[in-house]
Amino acid sequence: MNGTIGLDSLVTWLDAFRTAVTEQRAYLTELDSAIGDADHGANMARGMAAVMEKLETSTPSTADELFKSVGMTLVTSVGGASGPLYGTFFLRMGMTAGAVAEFDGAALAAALRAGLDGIVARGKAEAGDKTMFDALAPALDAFDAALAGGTPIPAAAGVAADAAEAGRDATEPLVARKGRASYLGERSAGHLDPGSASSALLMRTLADVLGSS
Amino acid sequence: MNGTIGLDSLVTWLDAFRTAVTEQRAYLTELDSAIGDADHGANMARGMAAVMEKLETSTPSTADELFKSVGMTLVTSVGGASGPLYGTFFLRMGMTAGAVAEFDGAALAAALRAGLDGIVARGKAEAGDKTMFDALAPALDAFDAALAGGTPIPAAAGVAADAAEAGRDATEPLVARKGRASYLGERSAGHLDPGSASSALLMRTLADVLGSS
Amino acid sequence: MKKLINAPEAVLADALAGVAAAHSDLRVDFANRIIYRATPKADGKVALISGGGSGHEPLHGGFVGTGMLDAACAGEVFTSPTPDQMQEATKVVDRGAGVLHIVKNYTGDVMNFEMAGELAAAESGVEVATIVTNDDVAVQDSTWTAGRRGVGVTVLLEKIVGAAAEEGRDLKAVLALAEKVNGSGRSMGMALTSCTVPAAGKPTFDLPDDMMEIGVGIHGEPGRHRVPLAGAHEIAAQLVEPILADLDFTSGPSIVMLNGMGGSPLIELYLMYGEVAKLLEKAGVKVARTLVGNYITSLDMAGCSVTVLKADDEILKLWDAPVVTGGLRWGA
Amino acid sequence: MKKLINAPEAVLADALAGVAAAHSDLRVDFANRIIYRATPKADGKVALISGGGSGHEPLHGGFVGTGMLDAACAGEVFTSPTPDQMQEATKVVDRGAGVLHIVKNYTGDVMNFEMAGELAAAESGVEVATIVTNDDVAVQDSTWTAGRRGVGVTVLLEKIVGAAAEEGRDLKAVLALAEKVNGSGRSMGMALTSCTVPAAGKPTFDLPDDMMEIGVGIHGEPGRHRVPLAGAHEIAAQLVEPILADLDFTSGPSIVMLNGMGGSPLIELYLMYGEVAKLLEKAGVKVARTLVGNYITSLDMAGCSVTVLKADDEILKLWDAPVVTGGLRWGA
Ligand SMILES: Nc1ncnc2c1ncn2[C@@H]1O[C@H](COP(=O)(O)OP(=O)(O)O)[C@@H](O)[C@H]1O
Ligand SMILES: Nc1ncnc2c1ncn2[C@@H]1O[C@H](COP(=O)(O)OP(=O)(O)O)[C@@H](O)[C@H]1O
Ligand SMILES: [Mg+2]
Ligand SMILES: [Mg+2]
Ligand SMILES: [Mg+2]
Ligand SMILES: [Mg+2]
Repeated sequence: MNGTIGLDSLVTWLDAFRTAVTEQRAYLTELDSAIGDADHGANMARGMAAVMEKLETSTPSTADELFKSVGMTLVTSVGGASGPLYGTFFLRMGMTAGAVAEFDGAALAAALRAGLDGIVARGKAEAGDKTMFDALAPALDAFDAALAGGTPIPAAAGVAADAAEAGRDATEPLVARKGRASYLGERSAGHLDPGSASSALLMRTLADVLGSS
Repeated sequence: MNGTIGLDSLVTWLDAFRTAVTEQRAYLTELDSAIGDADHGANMARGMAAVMEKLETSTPSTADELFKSVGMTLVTSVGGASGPLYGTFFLRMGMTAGAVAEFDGAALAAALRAGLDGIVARGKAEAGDKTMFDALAPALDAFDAALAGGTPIPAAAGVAADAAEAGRDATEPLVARKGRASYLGERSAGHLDPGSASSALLMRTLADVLGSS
Repeated sequence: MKKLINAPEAVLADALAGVAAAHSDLRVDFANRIIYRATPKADGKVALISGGGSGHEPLHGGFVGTGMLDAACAGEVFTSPTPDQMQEATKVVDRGAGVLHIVKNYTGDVMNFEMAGELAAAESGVEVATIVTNDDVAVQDSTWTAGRRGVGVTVLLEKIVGAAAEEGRDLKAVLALAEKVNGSGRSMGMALTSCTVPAAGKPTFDLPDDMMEIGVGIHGEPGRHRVPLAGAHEIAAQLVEPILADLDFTSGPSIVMLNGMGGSPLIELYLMYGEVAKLLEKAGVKVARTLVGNYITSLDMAGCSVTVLKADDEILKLWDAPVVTGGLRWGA
Repeated sequence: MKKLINAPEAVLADALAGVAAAHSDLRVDFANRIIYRATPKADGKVALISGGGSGHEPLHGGFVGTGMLDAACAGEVFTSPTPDQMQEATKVVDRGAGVLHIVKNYTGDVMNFEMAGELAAAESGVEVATIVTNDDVAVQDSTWTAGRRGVGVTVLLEKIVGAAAEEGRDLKAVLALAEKVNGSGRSMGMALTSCTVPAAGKPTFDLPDDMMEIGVGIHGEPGRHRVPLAGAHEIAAQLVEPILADLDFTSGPSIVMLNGMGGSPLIELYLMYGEVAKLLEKAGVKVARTLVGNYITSLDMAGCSVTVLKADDEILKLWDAPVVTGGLRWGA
């Protein structure tokens, strides 16, 4: 792959994410059973199935159309906390991307960053609250740093995915301060946050798709 | 023991029956779980506890008073099918016994027979319906026959208890036609009838008490 | 056994204390374990009492109040009350016009009510009439056996006949109506799980994860058949078909109850009602009134039953009449 | 998993079909999964909508009707509905006087309703006010966390504020009342067992036979503490004490709800209410109105919650006002 990422790669990414959350559905629900309400796997699988179904009937020609469609579909098909959060993430990615048909590294990084900012605007999560933020924030920091250091996009995405997984694992000892897990107080410690696990899948599938294309 | 049975022996019998149904409470309930509603042990234990409590506060001086008190206490403390049935059994025993302070064999046999007739009058059970009748009827027949053959009362009571237990065991293959177990149709076969089991205890405790006094 | 109780022996007394605390329009006689209306009905009206083992709530205590029962006698869990309870209730509720005893057809209930009727008539001269409900099509009917169980129709009957008594009909008319309602209704139940009787401490029967009981009553007793677990649509068919095979419901309007056994959540009961409604429509049964919820239960058993009652203008009018009880309330 | 369902994915759609079949005074929008009153309220009156994940029935769909909600949006089981549902409901129920959104405080519910409010205001210009209920004392309150969950008070609020809207109060007054009610109520819940989410197929958590969860919400989530199983009296104390410690209820009358989680039979709920009533009396709380039953549930979870609401003459009058819904009905 060269320095740009086309719409088809982005769709492939979304499809890979769909496959990942569908395959990991029971695992995500298991994590949500321990400190939540046992629906995160079902929520993500339902949402990404709806996204891919939507993309089959309408093929957007620009990144903003694509991500706006993904975001709206998630918002209107998922519900719960993850629906508005992932929905806002993609809606903001689209707004930032603009009417382009391909990304360079900087543009992708900016779009992802805008997505994360959207999650924070919606959910007010901070570092260490034990949410998807704790996987996404270090991932995007690592992505930015790698690109700034001249690492090619595929490798930078791999670094970002590693950081997301490290961030996910680091949620284990945390006491949740946001979302449903916060009701458990101290009992939330000792479990991975389900949203950080789905976010790690989001970053890993991005790395996989960029790396293999 | 000689040829007569005093009130104290009868009270000892009732106390022994109380002890038996209390100790066998779980077993009787287990039998009732299989083909009924899982309360026969509780019902009999509650009823006989009430009976002995009543007898502690008022000591009847004749057999009719004694059995009338036992019958009314069972009627008003047990409920279910077994309450009216065992209650009627003792009420009729009392009516037949009359204002006596002791029984000979024939009088005891007549009283028991009247009790059984009371059960039939109340519940319309026939032989083979898979009820307490199937333990009591052969027991009283055997008692009558033994007495008629000159067997002393204690031994005759032992023969009756044996017959009650055989009658109880013979309920196992039967398809119930009376009581709750009849709702199971063919599925009631293969289980002992709980009421026949408590009736077998009634006859066995009688034999024990008469034999040892 | 996991239950919100203090001790198995204390369940009934403690639950009655809760009823007394929760309902100022009811009066509880704790010694006799009877739930009365706090304000008795007017002189000259027929009174209705019912009673049965506990564990079927809201039946019967939850149906005491204006437009339904005058009193309910509570037995131990799954054990019919004793004759002295019914005798006492009969004496207390009689307003000089006689008392209808509503009895579910179980050997114990029938015998205890029978003794109560004998005692009441002999001692206080109160005129007693008795209706024995027997609507459960899971049980093959026969004069040689205990006959069909009384289940869901009892709820509908207490409402409809209660309204007629409130109107001032005499005992003969009230009894005739009760017989008409009982004869016009059929029920069928099923269970996904057993229930646990507090005094027994463990489930009455074991039911593997992939099996269900068809044809259960309301006492946690095993059903008529044990069959593989099926979807709601198939379960509905197994409940509706024997009902429709037993009585023709296509000639007029019907009242339908989708009743929960106590442990099934309301979302599942509505789901089941949706399946039942489809089957009834297909069979040409016109549903005029519906109840969905827990009305005659079997402790914590998961499962449901269906009751269909042939109605007519009279029955619908009585059904719609005001009722103010813990378990059913409308029109006032 | 033993449930009266056809398939986990179809639970919500099938249950809505049952609601539509059972209640002719409701209208179901299947595409948007919204339950409306069949007859909308009069022009110029404030409308109330609520919504949330399914599995809490009768909440919220069972509270749609005269005197309570105008519409309820149903999400997947335990998953809040999506903004487009609430936006659609808002547009449909608005009678020109604005719409109150009743939201239980959960991150998902709050965010989805927030997006709905933004969309409704932007697109159709309907004035929307929002009350977020947060009465669960099991959760330590803090601006740094998600805050307290909205539980039992939601039921009482929908009734009381629904009556005020029916009277014709304007949106500002309706919102102020909603805030007053929410601020005056506290709840605490417990579970004997987990529930099973259909899509998950197995219990959300394992609870040994000799343990119970104190401080559970209504999503089968584990509670705040796991403690040894205790008797009803002790359980009542563990529910009532944190409520009374959080707010003074002795200055006037209270409305008390003893709510079942879905899997506990009514006899146990009454028994629990008896224990709760004793503790409240001892603490000087005067109970003016009572609800005992399943009102805000957690599928098939066994357990209960207690809600205490400080009332006054206004609130009691609104409480007693007529209500005609599947889940609460009186006065009409
Ligand atoms: N305020 C928040 N900000 C960011 N992420 C959050 C927030 N609240 C919850 N989350 C994420 O959402 C995940 C739960 O999603 P999901 O189970 O689908 O929704 P719900 O909690 O409504 O059932 C959590 O694991 C957490 O990562
Ligand atoms: N009609 C009847 N005649 C004689 N005995 C009967 C009859 N019906 C039931 N029984 C006896 O009663 C027993 C059940 O008693 P119990 O469990 O205490 O009452 P219930 O069936 O009301 O729960 C049965 O096992 C049977 O022996
Ligand atoms: Mg969740
Ligand atoms: Mg029994
Ligand atoms: Mg019984
Ligand atoms: Mg959820």
